[in-house]
Amino acid sequence: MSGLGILFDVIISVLIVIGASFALIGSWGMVRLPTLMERLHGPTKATTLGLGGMLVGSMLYFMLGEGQWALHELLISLFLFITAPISANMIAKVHLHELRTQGDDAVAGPAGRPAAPSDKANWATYEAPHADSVAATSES
Amino acid sequence: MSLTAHLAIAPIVIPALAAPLALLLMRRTRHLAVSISFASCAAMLLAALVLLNASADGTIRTYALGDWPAPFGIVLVIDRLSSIMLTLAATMSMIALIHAVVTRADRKGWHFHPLFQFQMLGLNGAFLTGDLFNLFVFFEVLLIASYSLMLHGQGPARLKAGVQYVIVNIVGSSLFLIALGLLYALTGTLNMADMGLRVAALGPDDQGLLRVAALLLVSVFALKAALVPLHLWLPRTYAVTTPAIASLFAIMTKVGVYSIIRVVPQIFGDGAGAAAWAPAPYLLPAAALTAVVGFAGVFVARNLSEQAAYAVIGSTGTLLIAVAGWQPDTLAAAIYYLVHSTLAGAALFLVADVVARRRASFGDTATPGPVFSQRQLAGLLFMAAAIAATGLPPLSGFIGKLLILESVFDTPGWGWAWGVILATTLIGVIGFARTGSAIFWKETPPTDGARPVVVSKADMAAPAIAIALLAAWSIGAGPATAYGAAAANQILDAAATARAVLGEP
Amino acid sequence: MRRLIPHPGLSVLLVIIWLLMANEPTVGGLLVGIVIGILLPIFTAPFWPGRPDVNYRAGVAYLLLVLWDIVVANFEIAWIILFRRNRDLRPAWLSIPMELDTPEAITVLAGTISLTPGTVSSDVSACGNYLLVHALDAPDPEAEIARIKARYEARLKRVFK
Amino acid sequence: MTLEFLVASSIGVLVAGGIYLALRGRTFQVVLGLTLFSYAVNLFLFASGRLTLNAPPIWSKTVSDYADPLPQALVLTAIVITFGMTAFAVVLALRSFLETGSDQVDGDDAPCAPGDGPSADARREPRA
Amino acid sequence: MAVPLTLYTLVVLPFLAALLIAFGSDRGRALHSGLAAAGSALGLAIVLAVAGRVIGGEVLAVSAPWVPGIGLDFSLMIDPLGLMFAGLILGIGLLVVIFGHFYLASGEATGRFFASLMLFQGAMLGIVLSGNVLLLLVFWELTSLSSFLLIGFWRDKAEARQGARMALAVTGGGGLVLIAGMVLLGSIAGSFDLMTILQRGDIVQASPLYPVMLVLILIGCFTKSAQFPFHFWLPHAMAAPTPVSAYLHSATMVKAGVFLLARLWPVLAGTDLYTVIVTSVGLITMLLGAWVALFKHDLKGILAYSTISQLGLLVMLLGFSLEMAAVAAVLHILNHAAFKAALFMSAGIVDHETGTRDIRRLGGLAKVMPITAVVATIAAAAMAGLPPLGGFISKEMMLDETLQISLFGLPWLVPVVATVAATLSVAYSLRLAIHLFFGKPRDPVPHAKAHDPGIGMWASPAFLVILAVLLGLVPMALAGPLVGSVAGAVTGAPVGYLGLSLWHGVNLALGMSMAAVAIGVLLLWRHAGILRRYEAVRHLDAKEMFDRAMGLADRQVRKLIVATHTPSLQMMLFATFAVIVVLITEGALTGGGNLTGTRAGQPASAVAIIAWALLIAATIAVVLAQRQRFLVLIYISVIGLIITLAFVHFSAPDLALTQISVEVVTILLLLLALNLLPKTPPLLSSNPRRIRDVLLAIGGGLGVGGAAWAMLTRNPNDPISSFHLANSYSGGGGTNVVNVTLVDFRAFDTLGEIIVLGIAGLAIFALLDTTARGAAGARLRSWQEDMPHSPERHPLMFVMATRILLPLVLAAGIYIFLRGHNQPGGGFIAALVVAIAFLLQYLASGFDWTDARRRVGEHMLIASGVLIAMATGLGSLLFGANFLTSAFGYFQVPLVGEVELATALLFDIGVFAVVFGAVMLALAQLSQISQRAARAHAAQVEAQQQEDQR
Amino acid sequence: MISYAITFAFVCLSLALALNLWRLLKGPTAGDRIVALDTMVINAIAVIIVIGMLTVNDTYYEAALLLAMVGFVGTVAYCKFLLRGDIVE
Ligand code: NA
Ligand code: NA
Repeated sequence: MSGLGILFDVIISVLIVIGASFALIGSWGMVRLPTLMERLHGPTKATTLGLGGMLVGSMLYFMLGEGQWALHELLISLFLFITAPISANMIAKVHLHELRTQGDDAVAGPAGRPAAPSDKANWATYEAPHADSVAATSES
Repeated sequence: MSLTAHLAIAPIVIPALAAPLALLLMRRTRHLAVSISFASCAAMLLAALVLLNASADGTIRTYALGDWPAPFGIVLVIDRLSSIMLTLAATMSMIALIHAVVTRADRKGWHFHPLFQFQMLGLNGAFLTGDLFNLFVFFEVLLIASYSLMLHGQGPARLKAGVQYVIVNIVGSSLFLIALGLLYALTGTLNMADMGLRVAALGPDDQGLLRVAALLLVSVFALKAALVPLHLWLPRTYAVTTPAIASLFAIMTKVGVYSIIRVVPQIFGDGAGAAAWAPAPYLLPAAALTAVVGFAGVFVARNLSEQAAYAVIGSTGTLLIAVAGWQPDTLAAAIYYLVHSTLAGAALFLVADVVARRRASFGDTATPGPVFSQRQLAGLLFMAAAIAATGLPPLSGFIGKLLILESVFDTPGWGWAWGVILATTLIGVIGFARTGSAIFWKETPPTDGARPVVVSKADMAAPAIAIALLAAWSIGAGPATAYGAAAANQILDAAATARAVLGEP
Repeated sequence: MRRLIPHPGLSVLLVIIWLLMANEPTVGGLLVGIVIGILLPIFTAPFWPGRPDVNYRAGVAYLLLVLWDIVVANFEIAWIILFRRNRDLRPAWLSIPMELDTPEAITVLAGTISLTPGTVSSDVSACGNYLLVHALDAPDPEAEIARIKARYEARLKRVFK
Repeated sequence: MTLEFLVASSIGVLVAGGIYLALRGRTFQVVLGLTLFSYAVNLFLFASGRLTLNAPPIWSKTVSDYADPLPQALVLTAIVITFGMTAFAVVLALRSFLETGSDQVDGDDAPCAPGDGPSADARREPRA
Repeated sequence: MAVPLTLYTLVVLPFLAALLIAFGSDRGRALHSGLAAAGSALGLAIVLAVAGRVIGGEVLAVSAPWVPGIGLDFSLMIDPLGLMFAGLILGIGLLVVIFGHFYLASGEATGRFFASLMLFQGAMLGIVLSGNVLLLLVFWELTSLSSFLLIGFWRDKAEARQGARMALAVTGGGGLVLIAGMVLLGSIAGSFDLMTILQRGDIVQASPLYPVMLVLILIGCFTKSAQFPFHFWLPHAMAAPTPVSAYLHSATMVKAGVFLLARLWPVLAGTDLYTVIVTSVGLITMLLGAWVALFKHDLKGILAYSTISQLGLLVMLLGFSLEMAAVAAVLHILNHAAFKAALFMSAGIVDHETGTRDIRRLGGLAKVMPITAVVATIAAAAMAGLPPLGGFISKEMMLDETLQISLFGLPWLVPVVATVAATLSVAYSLRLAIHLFFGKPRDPVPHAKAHDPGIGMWASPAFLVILAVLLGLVPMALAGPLVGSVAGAVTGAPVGYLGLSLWHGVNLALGMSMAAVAIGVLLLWRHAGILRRYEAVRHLDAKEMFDRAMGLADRQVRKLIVATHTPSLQMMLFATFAVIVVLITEGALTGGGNLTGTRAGQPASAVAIIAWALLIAATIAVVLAQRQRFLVLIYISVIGLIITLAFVHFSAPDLALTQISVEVVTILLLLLALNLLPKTPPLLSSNPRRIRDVLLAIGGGLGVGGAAWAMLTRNPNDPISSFHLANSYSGGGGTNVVNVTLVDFRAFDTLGEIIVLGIAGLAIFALLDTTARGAAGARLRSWQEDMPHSPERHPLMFVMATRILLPLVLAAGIYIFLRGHNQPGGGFIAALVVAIAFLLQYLASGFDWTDARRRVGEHMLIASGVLIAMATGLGSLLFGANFLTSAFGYFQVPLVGEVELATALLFDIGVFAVVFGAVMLALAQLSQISQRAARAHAAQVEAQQQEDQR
Repeated sequence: MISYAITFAFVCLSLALALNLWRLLKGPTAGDRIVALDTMVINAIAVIIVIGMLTVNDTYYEAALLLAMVGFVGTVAYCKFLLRGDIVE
């Protein structure tokens, strides 16, 4: 194997190891952090650096190692980059919703309950978006 | 290849085109959709008759879909039995369709005509295919169409019964797949003829698994055929279904019976080792029990549609008593009686509707009500249908039962078979006499303010046709039984079928 | 031309995506990709009313910055998860006032915040002027708000003119 | 542990769970039971082609070993059909619940309650 | 007239008349009775025309095949026995028609009456003229059916309905037993042709099945001829109009059993078993009927029991298996037909004129209705067996024959009992005549308007009575040749000496006869006292017993049926699973072979084991959390995910794709449905039941899992798929063998599959389109959200993300579609991907917003999808190839290079359209009802708020 | 070397999946379970990618892509259900 080949091997292996490690760390965080909002930070690692690392590793693996054209892994990353924040946002909304509807039974976590941003409007989970605001997309 | 060679596919192509066309037209021009539906049924009947005639010479025709040879592709197999079933199905469709249109049942919900055509597609496909997995697919087609047709018109009773009907059949379909998986794992093929050959070559290590597969497969068919104790889904389902549909459903249980007749000799015949005639020891007792339970239901039923539903169970039991003999003459008897019992079941459901439509709030319950219009005629129709269903002369049920009695004579357990057939006939006669006399003879003074329901005689056409066909089936019993006997011989000669499907070895 | 290609950015993106998916750099693939890049935006236009104008150059720069931040932040948060005790954590809700006025821009900002580990965009206010962010460890919430506004919102204002 | 054991035991557990749930008294549980059951059935049908690693049935001049493609095609068909059936069953269960106010699947005590079926149809005014 | 025509005409005539009457049933009485009379008369004429030849020894026969397979031929034959019965059926039939014309009020349903009567006549004729025993059975059951109609003619009377049903149950049931007997007989004899059978008596009687067959046939005969213990139906059949009774109970229906005994004499008679059974049954019946007749008060009741008794006499005579007994029987058949029909008609006249049939209210009618009195009295005398009437001759012959018979080794038994019965019959016959017509009227009311009817009514009985007299005075001249030849036909050998005369000299029989008359008169004289004693004892009422048995059967059977047929899904599924578990166990245990095969196992990796653990854990979680429905869905997702991984692991990329996409759509469906279903329903089942279910579940799991294990550890058996692998590229034009299988090798399956999905879509639409109406509509309008909701409907970030995702996912869908033939993918998966793209819009921006922007209707998609797939399949027919034959080719396109075009791709477009349409239709419909529910709720809340403000 | 990395990745991902399962079963809130499922899907995608590398076969790539899509759809649908009951409105 050529020196370049070894270099590629090392790069690919490092990417895979980093990716796998971050996936594990993300899942570990999800287990050990105290409440939902903290745990929600875990998956971001799995999605971003974890899966990202492995996808790039895979890409290089196929392109450099096997000589195949393999860029489509990027698409998965692109897709996840678009969707992961939305998932997190929706889950956070679920948490906020629970905070309100379950009252004292709900575990607010160390960050407590979020205060209303201003006296004119509360968060959208608690108050329907104002009709004329940007928040009112697709409200019919 | 000439166009007639493609006729084999016609019973599938016709409804498969008619259904989407009716779907497209239904919303705008209803009458056109109805016409398409009728034209399709007529065309199916014509095609079936041509196939029936062509099969009369004893040749088994195959049709390789996609030109892929058996056993690698799917082939249709047209022999005497499948021709009979196709003709029967097309006939039933005509009767049911006439009744649905005449009684305007087709307007009581969405998509009647497309679903009806799809239902026919499923039936025809099941009767034609020579491939086990393809049989599963057509089972599903006919089932899903039947779910929707069964619910046509809706209402709480249908919905409640529908849930049960659907779920039981979903379970049945799952079991079908398990059996299929086992058989493919063991034989490596899906073509029934090929499977029969390969089953015969299996080693001793595989016999247990093979027997499991055989029993599983046949019990799936038994579920469709509503064989006790797998019949529990039927009474309520059929009793609450729109009668026009229920009349078509009379053939649905026969699909299960047909499949048993098709599959057992072809795959689990003499050469099948531990699976040879695997269902045989269970079939006769189960069939006898089915006949008893069915006619006991007829005996105690409190309304005509329920009675009809139980009669369907009972007749299936009687039919399977004959099938369980697995001899040329018992199968011949079964085939003749199969056609008869399908028509008779349909006639009962249709008559129940004729009565219900006239008796306003009394419906078809066996409680006396005020005199209703055309009671005499309705009573005659009922009597004829009941005579047919119980198997009294002069309609074909009598000949069918005679055939069965004679053919099972001297087979093991013939005494039981005879006893059950005759006793259930009597129970049925008493049951029908009771409901009939309560509805057509007894009367109560008309309730105040209730206007008599005025219905035209047109809705008697469909049951009358069914009864006329029963009479014809009786009069023409000579040629009919001859054709049935030839079909039975053909079915039992699995080797000949295998040669026809797979080519000479 | 404007009618044929209402959103050139989207069209280009689709062509790129098509080529990525096809995973083979062929002329045929490119042609099909162009057809799709033209047809799909037209077909889907009703589903995205009022698409904003985008400064693509600023957009690409922003993208690179975010990618870098993601990597860095990942390591920071990995450290926290692995070695910081729960009772030492300082999670906090940040209420970020926004000057962005298009839903697209707000979404990109919120997405950026979520993708960079340590912060999760949790909600938008009913008036659309505030973003609720949960920070995993923010001993000084005001500083964190300021950082986000400076590092991301300011740049985004340039991307979405 | 062999892969064969894992698959066979999974099928067994899914079947057991499916049967148990299907025997519960409410439509939703029953549908869940059917779902489990159909997972098992699909796996079973798939397993009829045996378990093959690293040999997807994508034909190539250079490859000679393939997983058995036929069960895969069959399972595909089965999945689709099961999906259609499940969807219908779910909707029907819901529709029945909306109509009757009950999602129980146990019946009443008469073989056929008066006022059911065609009789009830006859009573209803014909709809245009 | 040619023989075939003669015979066919004879049998067809009554049916034809019935048909004509039925068609003209809304016309007048005259037409109905006229047609019936014409039919009967014509038939009678034919019988008379051939009578000479037949009595002369010629057997006219004709046969046409009907169902050769079972030996059922349409054979008719007329021999002396048939001739006599045919003559009776038609002759008495004609008289009954005439009588009936006057008897029935013009307002009655005479059309129905005469049509049924002629139907019955035809059936009776069929019985006596059948030359094939199976054909005989056909007519036999037809008499049961038509008599059912006749007995129940006055259908608004409860006793008529009950009587009809009972008659049907007993005679029809007996007919069924007879079927068994006859089929056995035919099987033993090797033919169902009557003539053939009659010649094979030796073979039949030698058969081990002879006793069974005999008993079965006898039951058939006894039920029809009202022999003990099946006699009870006959008195209740008296609810029929009197003309019917006159017909059924004199010469026809009840004689059918006697006829059959006579008919089958050569095959059945002569054995000890036969003699014992038939003689004793006849004897008991004769005695019992006569005894009860003595105490009945209803005229028709008396006649009914007398009929039973007389039938017993006939049966007994036939049981003797003696030639002269046969002669006596034949003669008595004639006698009985004459006097009994006359008596019934007389009873009818009395009833008609006085309005009552209760003999206790009548008396001294001779003064007001002398003609009737004369007719009835002579007929009664004939029944009593008084000289010089025909009844005397046959009775004396009977008594004479009893002396020949020793039953149970007791030579005196039969003569003594027969004499007692004869005594009783003298008593009841005389009671009938004397109490009715002589003495003083007991009740003035029925007497008030009574007078003789017009000649139309009394002509028929009068004619019959004249016959009865002549049969006594000039028996040989009137009936000699007939009786001789009939008896010969019965026994199968010519009868030498007939001895039909009033005077046989002084012998024991004469003594017995005289004793009978003397004691009979004595009995009548002391009747009142005996009656009191008789009525003091509570008698078993057969009808009551029958009703009670029926009621009991009905209740018990119903209870059983109801208990086992509760529409319980759990019961249905339990039965199904139980059957399966039992069969799997049975198959595995009895089939032999090994559970584990010889195929080497493959070691599992750590990931595989972890994934397996995940699957097991999730499955258990589903079961344990079954009532927390939302949680369950999440666990289900885990299972789906693991199965996807399994498909990836086991080289099934297409399956993985399908599983993934189907999974998510299913979850969405379940979520949509769950919104309106109870979220955490209460517990339903009891502990024992759960244990039972757990055991069954474990059994099922072990069975199927074991089967899977057995399968997986075996080597494949040369699967046909090697052909598919070999031909996929060269013959199907694609490298993805799974896809080529789906769209080419097994495209027919796929066609069915998409149709299933299309139907599912349509079915769901049909199901849900009606939710706004009826009970469901009401329920939705009053629907209460069962969990608090966030006010925000369309989260900003989500909405914006889906706007960019739509074109991206669509592009992915197109890509997956196009490459399917060669790589994992295809129309189905593409359709689901595209559906997911739109679903995201629904999820984020809502139904209305999205629906307003979608253009193609789902119905259209489904329909055109099926049509496209069909058109693709049919296209190959144009090229002379079979349905669904594919074609593909590679084309060089400038710049692009080689491009493959395959018809399979066109087929896949059809697949795509149907799947997409069906999925969208289902989800859109389902989300719409939630919409309606939500809107209804909002409206409700608003209304509530307005109320609160007020 | 790459094969060691791949083995390492399998071990990590297996552990990660197990941890996901733990959170999924433990909850305590519905949100926790959704997060666990969402992460599980991500890890499953990673497993598929690694399997692809192990078998030198990118046939499974579409499965990974599709899984990413439907994982997202599932997550938002679950959330929408908890927030609004009606996931399509
Ligand atoms: Na973040
Ligand atoms: Na082809």
